[in-house]
Amino acid sequence: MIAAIEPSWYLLLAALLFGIGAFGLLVRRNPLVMFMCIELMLNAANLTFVALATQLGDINGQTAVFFVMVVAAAEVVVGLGILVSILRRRPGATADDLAELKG
Amino acid sequence: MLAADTGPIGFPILTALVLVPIVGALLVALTPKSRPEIPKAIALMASVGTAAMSIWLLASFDTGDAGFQFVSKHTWIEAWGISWHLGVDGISLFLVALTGILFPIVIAGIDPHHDEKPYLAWMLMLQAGVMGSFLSLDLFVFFIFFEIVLVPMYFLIGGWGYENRVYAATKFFLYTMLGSAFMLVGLVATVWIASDDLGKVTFDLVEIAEGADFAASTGRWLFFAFAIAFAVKVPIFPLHTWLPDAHTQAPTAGSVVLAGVMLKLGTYGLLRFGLYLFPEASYWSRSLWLTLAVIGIIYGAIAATMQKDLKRLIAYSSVAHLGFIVLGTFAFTTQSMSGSVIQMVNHGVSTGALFLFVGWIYERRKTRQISELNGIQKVAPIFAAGFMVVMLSSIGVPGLNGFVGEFLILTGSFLTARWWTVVAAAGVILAALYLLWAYQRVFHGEPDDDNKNFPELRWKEGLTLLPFLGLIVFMGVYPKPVLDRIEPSIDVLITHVEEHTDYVEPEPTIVVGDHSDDESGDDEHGDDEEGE
Amino acid sequence: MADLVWLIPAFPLAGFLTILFVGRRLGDPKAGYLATAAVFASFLVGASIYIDLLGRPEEERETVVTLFSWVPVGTLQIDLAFLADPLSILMVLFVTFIGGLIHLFAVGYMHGDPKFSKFFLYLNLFVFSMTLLVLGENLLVTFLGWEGVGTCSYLLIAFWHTRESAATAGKKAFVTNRVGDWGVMLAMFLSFQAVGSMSYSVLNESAETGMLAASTASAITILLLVGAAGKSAQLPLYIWLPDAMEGPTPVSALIHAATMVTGGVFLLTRINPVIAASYDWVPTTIAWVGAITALFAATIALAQNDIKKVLAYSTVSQIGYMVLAIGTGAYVAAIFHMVTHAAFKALLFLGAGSVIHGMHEEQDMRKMGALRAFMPITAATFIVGWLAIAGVPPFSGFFSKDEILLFALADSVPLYVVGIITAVLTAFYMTRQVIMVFFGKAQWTSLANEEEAPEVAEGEPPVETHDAHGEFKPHESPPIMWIPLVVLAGLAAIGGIINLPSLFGIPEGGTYRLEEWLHPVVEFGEAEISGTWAYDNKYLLVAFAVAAALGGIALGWAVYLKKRLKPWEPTLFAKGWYYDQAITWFMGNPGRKGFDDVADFDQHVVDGAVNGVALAVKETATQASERQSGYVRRYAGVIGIGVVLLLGWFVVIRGIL
Amino acid sequence: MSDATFLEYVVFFSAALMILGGAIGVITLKNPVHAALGLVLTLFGVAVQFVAQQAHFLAAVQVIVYAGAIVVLFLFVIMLLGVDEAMDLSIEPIPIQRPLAAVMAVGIVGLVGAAVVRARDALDINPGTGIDVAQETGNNDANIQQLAANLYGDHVLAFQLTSVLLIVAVAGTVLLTRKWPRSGDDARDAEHESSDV
Repeated sequence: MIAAIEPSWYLLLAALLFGIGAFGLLVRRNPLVMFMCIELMLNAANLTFVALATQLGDINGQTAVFFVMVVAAAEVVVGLGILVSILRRRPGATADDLAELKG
Repeated sequence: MLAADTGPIGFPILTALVLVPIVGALLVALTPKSRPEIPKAIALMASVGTAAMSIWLLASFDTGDAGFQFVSKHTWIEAWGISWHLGVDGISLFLVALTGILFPIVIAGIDPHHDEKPYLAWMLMLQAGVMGSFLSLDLFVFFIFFEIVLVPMYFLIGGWGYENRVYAATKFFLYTMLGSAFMLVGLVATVWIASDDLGKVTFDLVEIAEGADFAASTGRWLFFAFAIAFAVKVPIFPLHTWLPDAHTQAPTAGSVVLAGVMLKLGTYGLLRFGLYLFPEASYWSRSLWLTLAVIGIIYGAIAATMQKDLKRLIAYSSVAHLGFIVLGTFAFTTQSMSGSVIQMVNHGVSTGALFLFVGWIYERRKTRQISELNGIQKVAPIFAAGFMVVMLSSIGVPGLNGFVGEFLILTGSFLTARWWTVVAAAGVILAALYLLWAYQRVFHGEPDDDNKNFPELRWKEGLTLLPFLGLIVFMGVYPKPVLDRIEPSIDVLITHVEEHTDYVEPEPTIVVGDHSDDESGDDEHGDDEEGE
Repeated sequence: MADLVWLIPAFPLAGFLTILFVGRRLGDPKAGYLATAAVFASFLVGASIYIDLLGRPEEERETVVTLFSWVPVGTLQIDLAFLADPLSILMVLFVTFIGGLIHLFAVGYMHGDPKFSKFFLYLNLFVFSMTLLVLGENLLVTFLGWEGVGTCSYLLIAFWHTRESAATAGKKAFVTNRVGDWGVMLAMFLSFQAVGSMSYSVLNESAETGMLAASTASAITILLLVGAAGKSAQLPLYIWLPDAMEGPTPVSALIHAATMVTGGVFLLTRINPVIAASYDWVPTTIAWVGAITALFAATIALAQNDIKKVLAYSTVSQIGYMVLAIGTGAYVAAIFHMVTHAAFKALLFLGAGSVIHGMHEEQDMRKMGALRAFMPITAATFIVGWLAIAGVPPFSGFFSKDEILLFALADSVPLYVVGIITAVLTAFYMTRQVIMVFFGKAQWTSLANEEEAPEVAEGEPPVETHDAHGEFKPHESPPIMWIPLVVLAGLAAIGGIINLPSLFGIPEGGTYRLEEWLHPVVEFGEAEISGTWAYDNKYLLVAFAVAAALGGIALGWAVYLKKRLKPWEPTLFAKGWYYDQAITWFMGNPGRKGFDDVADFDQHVVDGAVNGVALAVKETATQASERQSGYVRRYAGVIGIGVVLLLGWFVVIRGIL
Repeated sequence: MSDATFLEYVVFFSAALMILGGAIGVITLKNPVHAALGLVLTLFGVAVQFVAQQAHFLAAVQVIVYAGAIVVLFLFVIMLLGVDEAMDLSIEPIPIQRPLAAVMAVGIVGLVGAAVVRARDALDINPGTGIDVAQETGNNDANIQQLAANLYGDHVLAFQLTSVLLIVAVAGTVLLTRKWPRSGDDARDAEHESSDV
């Protein structure tokens, strides 16, 4: 028998983690740190997946986590690539400096 | 009404009429830049082929048959009841033929001056769009073609037009799109509501028109959704202001096509998708349309009189002429509606030719301002004579084509819309005023230094003009073959309206030769009988 | 033979087409001869049809020749069909004969003009249209000719289009005629609505059998009267005709005197049963329109100094007589006067043309005088025309005018009074003209050396190969010009024989020939006057008419030749009662301003609304786009708030809780 | 379901502490290097939670890929670009951004938390096919085998596509970060640009 801890505890934990990540995304200006916040939010989602997979007894939840990780890896790779090329041109730029889409 | 698959011959000619220009356009677009002569050859082949097919269509059209002929029907999207349904009847026949004939002339006769390849591709695309709009008997297919037409025209005006072309092209596109938005909503709603009556979802025009019976209030809303789109396209006052800009800024070929066939999408649409689909609503709202039409006739003529730009003047004259067509359409008599249909063709021919002349004037003098032109008749008498004939046709001098349509429209309208007709007939006076005044200022008088070397009509131009002049004279002198083909379809349409409303087409009050009539007759004889 | 009636318009059409394609190659003067031959060929066809009809019993003198179905839609079936009946054949005869003579004259008159062949192109087209007008079997074919002659008139008035005034006059003629055409078109529509046809036979038959309601008949008549007022230059639409004198003189003679302007009278005669079926006030209106026009134009003619303007106003006045005759039911008299007027007015115009030609394009009568010695043939023929129009017996005008006055008196006394006053004025102003041009002192010698000669040397379009201009001297015109004059003078002199009244022992059988001939056509509408006071006292009326003519002549003689009396030429008359000026002013100022206002309204209000909407959208979009700060964190924040709201909706509102 | 043992609570709460502590570290530490270290802490905490729920394979991947590869990548980029200087967190250039963030964070946590708390009894336990657990099956690789069967069975196409995704991501990153010659022989460059864009 697994998971003696009630799944809702995990869900609450995931919600907190997600909230912190989202808050950080909004308040931090360093694009790298913003990326990390996104990772936090993804992990919150992963935590939820695993918790619910356990509760529902469905392995598909864990498979989804696997895919999330792959996508997260790809996203980090591309995102950091973009960051590198941006910061190479404008060293020290914060997210607020990249406002070319201003209307 | 629904014949078998392709019509009397095995060859799906209507599909070919649409596809040949499309294929031509694609081929033109695919030719390499290094061989500039190939696109022209392909474009000519495609358009001449289309012309040949449309003439063949004219020749083999069954004159007495009121229904759709050469029908081509293939299921396209079964779930939504959409089918590739093409057909031609007396109402669309001559518009199709005009579309077929006009394009090769324009392609061969008018030089775009730059970027010929995309120009030709857009022209062919435009032809396919117009052709498809006239032939479609499926609401969905019609809508697609109706919208496709905008794109090539937008690029033709924007790419090959004059100084204000971008403004004009944008205005044209947005204005027409706005109307089409209403139509799209109306179209979907129509199909949806009709599916209750029909028991299935279908976009087929004939099935909906014959099978569905809209409640009065519903039908009126739907009709107006359609009518707004067509009213913009026609254009009916007060939705006309895109037209002068578009005409003035369009390249010559664009103006010719715009006046020649594109504006007729609106009037044709009113007949085919307004009256046929929603007879009750169109009959109910006829006073509105008649009034707007008459305002358009007078207002367009007055506005034309005061224009300083020759091309703009002719554009406003189109507003007036199309007012006649709308008047005839909503007068609901055989004469007026046949007149409207024939007037669509006639206006296309004569106004198209007028735009040709303005284009040639611009090529020679690099101006369209009336004040900068004078005395041209002295230095270029043949040029002036050609303009004169076309102008007289536009004024509506009997014996030339413009008269036949106007006369039939007014005669027919007089039966059901007397006072509107009385005012509209005054538009004939104004037509003489603005065109003759413009002619006097441009052609009469002693040419000044700028105009005294005005070149005479060239051979190529003369050859381009020849078909127009031929049609102008032929249609004016012997319109019977045309009228014979139009009338059965119009009769069917009027019967359709009569079935769905309490309208009865008026008969002449007295039939001479039938002396069994009460001698005293009805003394009031109808002075107030048909009026509103 | 009557089946060949289509040949009548076919010849001028063939002439037109030939000149259209090879006219320039034919050149001067062959193109002119070709055109003339075409018109005379039509005359010959017309004459043989006339003989053919003459040989038939009266009720069979009507043949309809249908060429093809022209505009067939539903119940409206209009054929391109010709009606050969006494009226149309009579019209054809005088149109083609006088037209042919004028063509001949024009060959000489237009000699040397660079657009010689084009002139005859238009002339043949005109004759073609005119024959269509008179031969039409239905209103629409007539209207085809009606508009055709109008168009030719426009082209020919503006023939010397480099002259601003000529171009303007042409345009004015066309547009004014269009006002009349509006009436004709509405009449056609009404006819179709009432009887389902535009054919004269159907329309007239329905009127004769009484099936046509009086209200409809009245409306048709009044609308056609509007058309006739336009084409036949009656009040209030006469204004184009005086200006039309800008055209070459043969045009004035052919179109604006002899043929086209009588189209309205012809049309009203054609539908005489409809007029008869109208309310009583309708013919009265017609009569008064004619009478007032006749008097009005005659007063204006009193004070004109342009040789052609006098004749133009005289034409308006004389057509007024014809309309007056129509109104009083004197259709035969109207046609009779039309024929005689065609002869003598064409003669007068051609004479004037000859004078102008001889005077090197001088048209001002004050600069003429004593020309009879230099232009004897022109002078002699002109004098015949003068006597004819003045109504001196036995010249043709006397008989026709007398008939009209007789019917006028039978109808009402005021009409007769107006008619008689007009007759006096006519005799007076024609006398004035003849004296100013042919008698008195030569006014041109003094001018010749000072200013006139160099001006002529510059050359108006029809440049004649004159002698050197060092010495100014009027000269007689070449034979090709005076031969038509002589023929026309003969007609003007003896033209009355076609309809002699039964007066003074004129032999039985010779009287009222025209009336007999036209009887089947006008049978229904013709007024019956025998038994009226006027009829019984017709000798007295003849005396009055002769007295009026001679009185007018004597007065003119006294004033202008003997200088016993001071000429009375008020500016009001010279300016045409300021009627034309008023209209021109109105069109030029408030009218033009109104048109401008409409154009401005379109530009600023209608289009302004469209652009306003576009502008509003643009403004809104600009405002909205400023909300787009570009800060990705702000965007994320807004998304986050959206997420919270969505969650709130699911959790709180939808009540998962 | 048996009640949780004390040890399990210890594991859960200490891991939760790691997770939240690391997360707060990420968003509060000024130096990005420190923030990255906070992230590592969180990731390890999550890995622990995975282990606690018998998701051994995911826990391993979490440590290897996330804590290992991704965080290293972060650090690498920080070092590469030299952006490891501290940033002043007391200023906020965008007005009302922080209250907005606070509202959002509290809103999400509150609403999700409320939903979870209210719905804790509503969920069925184990309605699915069940998850193999090593202790029960006696097979130490039970989790991996079950996941593999699911991945290569039901989700094989998606699995294939992830490989495409990774290749595209790698190739795209290479293209993005490569330094293109700015000037020089234009013709060749232009051709280069056009063929690549």
